Amino acid sequence: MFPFIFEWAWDIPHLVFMGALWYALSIIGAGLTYCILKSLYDTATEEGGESHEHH
Amino acid sequence: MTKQEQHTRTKRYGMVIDLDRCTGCGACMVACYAENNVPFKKNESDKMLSLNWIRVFKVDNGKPFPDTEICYIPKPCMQCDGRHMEGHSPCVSVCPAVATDYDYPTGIVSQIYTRCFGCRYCMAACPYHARKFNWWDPSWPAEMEKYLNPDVSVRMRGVVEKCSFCYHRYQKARDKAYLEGRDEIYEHEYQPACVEACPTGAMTFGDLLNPEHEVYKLSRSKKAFRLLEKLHTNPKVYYLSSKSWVRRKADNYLEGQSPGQQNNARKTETASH
Amino acid sequence: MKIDRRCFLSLVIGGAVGTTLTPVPWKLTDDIAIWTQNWPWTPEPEEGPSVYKKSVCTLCNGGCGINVRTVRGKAKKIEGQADYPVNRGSLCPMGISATQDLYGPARIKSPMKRAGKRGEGKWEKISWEEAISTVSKKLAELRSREKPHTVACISESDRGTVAYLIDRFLKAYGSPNFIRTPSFQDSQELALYLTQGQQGTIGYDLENSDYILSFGCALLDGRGNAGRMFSAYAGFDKKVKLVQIEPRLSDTASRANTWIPARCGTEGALALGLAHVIVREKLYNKDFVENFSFGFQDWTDEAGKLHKGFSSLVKEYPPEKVAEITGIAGSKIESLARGFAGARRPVAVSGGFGQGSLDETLAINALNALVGNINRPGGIAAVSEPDYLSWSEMKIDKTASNGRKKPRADEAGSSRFPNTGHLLYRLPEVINSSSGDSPIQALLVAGGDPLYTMPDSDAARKAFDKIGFIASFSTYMDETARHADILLPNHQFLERYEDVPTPAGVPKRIIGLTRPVVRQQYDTLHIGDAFIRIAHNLGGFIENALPWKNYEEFLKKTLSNQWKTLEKQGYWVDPEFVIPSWDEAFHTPSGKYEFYPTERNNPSGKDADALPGFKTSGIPGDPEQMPLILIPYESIRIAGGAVGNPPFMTKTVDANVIKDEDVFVELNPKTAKEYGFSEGDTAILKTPAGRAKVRVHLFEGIMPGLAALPEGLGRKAFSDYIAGKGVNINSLLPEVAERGSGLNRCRATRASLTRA
Amino acid sequence: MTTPAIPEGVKRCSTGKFALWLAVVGAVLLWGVYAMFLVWYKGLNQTGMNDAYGFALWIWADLTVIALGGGAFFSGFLTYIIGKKELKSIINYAVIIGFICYSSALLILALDIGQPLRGWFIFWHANVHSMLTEVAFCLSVYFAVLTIEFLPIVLENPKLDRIPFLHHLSHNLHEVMAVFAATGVFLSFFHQGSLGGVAGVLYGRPFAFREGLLIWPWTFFLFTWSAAAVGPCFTVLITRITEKVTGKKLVKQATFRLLAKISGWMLLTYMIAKIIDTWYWAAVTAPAKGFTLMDFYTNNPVYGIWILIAELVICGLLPAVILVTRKGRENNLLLMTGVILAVIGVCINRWVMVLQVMAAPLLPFQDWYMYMPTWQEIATTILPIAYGIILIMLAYRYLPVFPQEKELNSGS
Amino acid sequence: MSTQSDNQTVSSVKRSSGWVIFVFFLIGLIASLISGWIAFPKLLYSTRQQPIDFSHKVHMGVVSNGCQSCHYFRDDGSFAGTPTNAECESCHMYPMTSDPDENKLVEEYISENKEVPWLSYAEQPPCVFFSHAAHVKGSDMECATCHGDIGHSDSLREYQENRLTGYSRDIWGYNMLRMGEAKHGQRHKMNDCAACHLEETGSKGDCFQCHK
Repeated sequence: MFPFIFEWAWDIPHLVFMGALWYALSIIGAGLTYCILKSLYDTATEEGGESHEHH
Repeated sequence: MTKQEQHTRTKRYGMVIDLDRCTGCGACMVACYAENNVPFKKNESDKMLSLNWIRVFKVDNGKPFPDTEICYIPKPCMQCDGRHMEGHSPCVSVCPAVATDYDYPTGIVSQIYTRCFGCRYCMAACPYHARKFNWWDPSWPAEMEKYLNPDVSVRMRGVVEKCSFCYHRYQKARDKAYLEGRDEIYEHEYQPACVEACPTGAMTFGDLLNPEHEVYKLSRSKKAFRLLEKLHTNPKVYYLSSKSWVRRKADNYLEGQSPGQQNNARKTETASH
Repeated sequence: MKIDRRCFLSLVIGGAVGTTLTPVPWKLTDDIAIWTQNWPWTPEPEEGPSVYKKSVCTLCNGGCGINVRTVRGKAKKIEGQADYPVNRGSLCPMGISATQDLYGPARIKSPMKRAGKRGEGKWEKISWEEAISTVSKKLAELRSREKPHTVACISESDRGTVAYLIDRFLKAYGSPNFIRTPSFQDSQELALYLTQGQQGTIGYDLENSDYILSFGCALLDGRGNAGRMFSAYAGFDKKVKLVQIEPRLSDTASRANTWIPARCGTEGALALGLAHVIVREKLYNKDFVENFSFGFQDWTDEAGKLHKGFSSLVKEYPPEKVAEITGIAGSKIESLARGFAGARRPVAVSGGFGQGSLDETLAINALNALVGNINRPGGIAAVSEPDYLSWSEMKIDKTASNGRKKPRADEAGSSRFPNTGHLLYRLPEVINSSSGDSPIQALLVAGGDPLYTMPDSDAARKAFDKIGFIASFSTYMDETARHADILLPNHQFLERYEDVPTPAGVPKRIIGLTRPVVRQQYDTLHIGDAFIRIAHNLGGFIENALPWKNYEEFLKKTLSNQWKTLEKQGYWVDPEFVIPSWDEAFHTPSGKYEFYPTERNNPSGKDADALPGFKTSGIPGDPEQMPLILIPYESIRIAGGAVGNPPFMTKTVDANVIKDEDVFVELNPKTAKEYGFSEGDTAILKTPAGRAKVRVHLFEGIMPGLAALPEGLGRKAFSDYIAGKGVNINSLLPEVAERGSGLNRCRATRASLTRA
Repeated sequence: MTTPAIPEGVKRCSTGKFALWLAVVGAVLLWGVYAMFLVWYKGLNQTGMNDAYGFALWIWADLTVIALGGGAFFSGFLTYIIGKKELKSIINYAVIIGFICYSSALLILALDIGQPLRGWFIFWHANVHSMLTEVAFCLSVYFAVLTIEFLPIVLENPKLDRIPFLHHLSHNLHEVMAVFAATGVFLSFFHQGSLGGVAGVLYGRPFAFREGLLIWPWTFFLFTWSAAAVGPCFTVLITRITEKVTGKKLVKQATFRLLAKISGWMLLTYMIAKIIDTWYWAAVTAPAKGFTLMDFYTNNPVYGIWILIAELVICGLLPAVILVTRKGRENNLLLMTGVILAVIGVCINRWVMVLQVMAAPLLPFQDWYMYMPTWQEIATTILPIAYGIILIMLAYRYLPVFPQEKELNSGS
Repeated sequence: MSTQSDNQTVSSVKRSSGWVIFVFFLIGLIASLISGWIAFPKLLYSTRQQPIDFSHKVHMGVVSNGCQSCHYFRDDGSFAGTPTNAECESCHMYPMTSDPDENKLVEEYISENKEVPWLSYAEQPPCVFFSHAAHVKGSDMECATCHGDIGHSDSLREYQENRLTGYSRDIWGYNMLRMGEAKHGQRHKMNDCAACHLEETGSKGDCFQCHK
């Protein structure tokens, strides 16, 4: 799974397979991070303690 | 490091079993149990729940009395070389955690019990049912743990195990060779327990690529065949039989096909490699 | 500052984030996985230097040389000893599994006395002093009542130092009842004595023969000496022909060049049919028959009475008639006879259906005589014991000498069976039919497992129940030990010294040395030491007869000439053993090989009863009620003798032999169809001796009309790994004594199979 | 009083009735959980599996729930990528069903391995050549995606929605949902396929083995195709059952018909491919290994040729024809027949690709291997159903799953 | 069931400020870091002393054949490992000095015929076949390469055992994250073997090379 693990090899199958995996993971990770940070920001910029209204 | 390189000269350890000589006594099985710490249960009659690295099958020619003939077929792990003779055996490529691997220096399919997490995909892949699962915790009654062989690790519940051609004997033989400053081990130094125990000398073991080894000649004999040749698993266990019905029991043939043709086809294929 | 739920939540989140940044989760995940790789309840064998030790296996009478790998004093693996002159490296699965017997649950770990009813399985641990003195007191008491002859001792062998020691003990004590357990040796020894005038065993030189005609002898299925037979088989080249005569396609039959499925119990007739052809076509060895044999032609005795000779006898067995009896075509009989007589070194082997009757053995032996292959390479030879057991005669008291003169309890050597040495078969009947006190008051079981191996085991158990005192010296908790009053466990063979004389069937004179390869595991005592200590307790002449400190001293003194060789290579081959030429070989009244055994016990006085004629098969049971014939079959994967299957062996047994607790009876599909059975059906098998629940297995290789069960199952003792599986075939087989010899005539019985 | 847990404007049954049903289904769940712990504690000897049946009921259940859960990815694909707006009304439920299916699949996988504490080896020591590795990676990552897709629905619960951070999170997740959905579709295509690959690459098992494209056997593509075809059918089926049970209209008929139409065409094209594949396998692949087609369907008590006919014709072509024809879709009974047959069809397909593969003998001297699951296996296979029902009950009660519910049931 | 009352509840309660929350977060973070990095390793490993304090240095001065005088190869090529009484006895049948550890050896072990329960720092798990012959004889490696310079030590260091796995800490290494260069003699996990093999032979090796 990682290059420092015994089974790892710098070959085509590993690059293709793990490449796709890490690509997917990074999209998900980036998406999630964005959402969380954005939500934190949104929460902070709102008036504290005020209840929220529906959009 | 030159020594090291010489040692890794590729071998293809294989076995030749002369079915005309096998009397079905089961000494190979028992020797294997004793050598490889194979556990047992009170009820071993369900052979699909019974750990056996080598199992002797009894087959008959299907003819009525008194024309009946029987033949015993001992079946260890076939140590398949794979479809294109490159180690792509049915089980190795499917293992998700590299717990089983093709050992290039010897051609033996390894099984690492401590790596295996018991998904059993390799068992589904093996057409020979050579792979066995530890459904139970192994246990030895009374003080039988005393006879366990320290050269072979005891398998825990929940992992797959199989015949290793007594690889630990190869490891030990190499140790001796190192000590004596030899690069190669002798043919007699590395023999699996079953081959050694066979009381009628029906089993032979050695390097299939080494013309000085007996298996080299025997595996190329006209009487030689392998189990399920047509699946192109390329086993390293060869059988000898002078009877065509035995050969017919060893593979699947469509209507009108004869075992001989198949054998010849395989010969030319192997030769081209 | 207000602290609320959210602060706590924050603390937890901080802790969680922090924890992921420490080694805790990662290291623990890995360590837990490593823990599964190394579960404390999964044993880890101790490493150490491998030390190989030579010994001899005594699990059966085969006497194979073994090489035991030990690591730090523990026996790990048993392999055949490559240079051992009997088995030459080959070993049967039983021998390989002996480590399981050594450390297994069947071991009796200390002397014990019965705490409940007989056979109940309740025991109380006692000291060796108490065990020895209990036995001594019982024996002393019987002697004081002038009844030493009511003591009997059962042993698996009558040769070697242990048997000699026990026999010597009984002599000094005053009992004539040293009884060897029955085996195929009985009829062979008797036949050897009657035809050649020699005490000893018949050695078959199978290794050098080129035509082996086996009359149902399960050579490759474990009869006699499996290790030796396998090594002989391994040495056969293409020119060697093996012909197997038996109604079921056994492993031996399947490996034979020719399988002759003669009807069960007609092997003797077939032998006579073959002799007929050989005589008719004058294919016999004229030199031997004319110059070194007696009774081939008709002859006149001193009283002038004309007797029929062997050649006249076989005239009555023309191929057509034999074909009718045996079911083998006449032409086949003729070609078989020509093949046998035409071979360079042919040998005919007896031993079918367990013991084989004397008639049958004599008929088969006659074939060897006809082709003159006696005392020739590839033939048969008489093998007597070496004379190392030559301790000086001892003094015995009057009680002892009176006791010795009493007839044996098993009637062996009596006027009814004057030539037979041991007749354990007879013992149950003698005891059960006696009114009043049992003729046996104390029984010492020094080997064998008679309650399991004797035919009609119900009768045997009934007889044993009448015996007041039973002591077992068994290493394992076997059926007889379970029924004993006191247990004096012997060491397992991997823990003890013992000499192993030439195994039956081997045409050499060999002594092998069993020796301790591991130290004694439990509180056991060598059986030889037990007898020496009992003798010392009894005192007087008995003590003097066994003057040794212990068994080891006795053994070393006995084998003083051979000891060095034995210690070094594990065996000793008698260099002086020469197979004598024909003019010196025979010690019969005629000084020749006797086709007409003049010494044979023949109450009727008729020639027909002296000559080995074929008597219609005496298979017990009413054919109307019991249309099938049940035969036992030997399987190399199931030990049928005194020592039960170790777990390893049972593990090798196929699913169509044992399934869960049930044994399968083999039936020909035709027979099964006739009675409406299909594969796996459960059925009740009935014989004149008993009944049992079995399952049906269809096998094309068995003669229609037969049913076959494996030997070695249906044990009630030993370990959970064999006990309770299947049926004891012996309990289904009635005993049928052969007239004149008392031997069991046929190990087969009529049987019926009905739906469960 | 606190914020109501039940979404605004919809009616739900009384708490008592809800609790009663929860208890009933919960009892079944507990039975499954007990069996699960037995299996983990005592090991796989609690199952009916053996050395011939390395894969059995569980793997079938796994493959099946994943195929049925395919509705989530395929609906997501249609909604977010193709842009079928009509499906927005059912996508929430499709995601929940998918979430249930995938979480169940992961649970069953955790049960099915002999050494659960080493389960992570499949990721850590991955063998990239193994189809199972591909399954494990895609399955778990896709499950993460499903969780992310499920999360905003959960956050829309009125109580949770009151918390500002969660409210924003839900909103922001909605904003980027198309990205997640696209990733999910990508992953799902692969792991549905790799599940097919699991059987198809077994070149020692002529019953399962298929030739293919590059490293992927044809079963790889067939599995993806069939999951895409039948997944929406399962979504339709479960939604219709939910409607029956709740006695409410939840989704517009037009949405069902649209899904059915798409499913129908997918199924029809899948069946054509599957029949060609079967024919090629029977005529070329199997004979090369010494087998005739009928070798796989004779001499055993269960697997007759009926199973092939059932899979291909009765539960394959027939529902496909029903669903592609307008009349078939518009007749409620026919529509449901088609949907149910299609679901059964994919169950049969997964069954034969797991169980029959194990059963068929290879060496001429061997017999068919038969297998009977133990109650522990059955209980743990039923467990996900109970768990799914509970999750659906909770979701339906507390989350705004069906955006059209208010509108459709305003009359009552 | 009114949203109104709920609103009141929420707004009427004074909430702790963001800073307070952050402080709690930090407390959690720091506490877990400390316990994870400092307390955890102490808890995970138990520490034991060798039964007898052995001086390799003293013995190296006496023996003729270096390490292999006591840690020798058997004739079959296997490595004898830790010496047993059989080796010690040849000199220490009776005490040669007044050293208390030597006296302990003689009195408690040799005369009692009891093996010394030495704790083996580099003991590999039962699934591992380690060939000393391949390394020492085949590749002429120094003992110190893997075992460190133990041959010149005057005293035996303490032995740490992982409570969960039962292995010596030398297998995993003393650095919890196994970061950086392996210190000779204190890291024996598979990856450490592989790293050296890759460097020396160009291959990490096949599974069966070292597993049994």
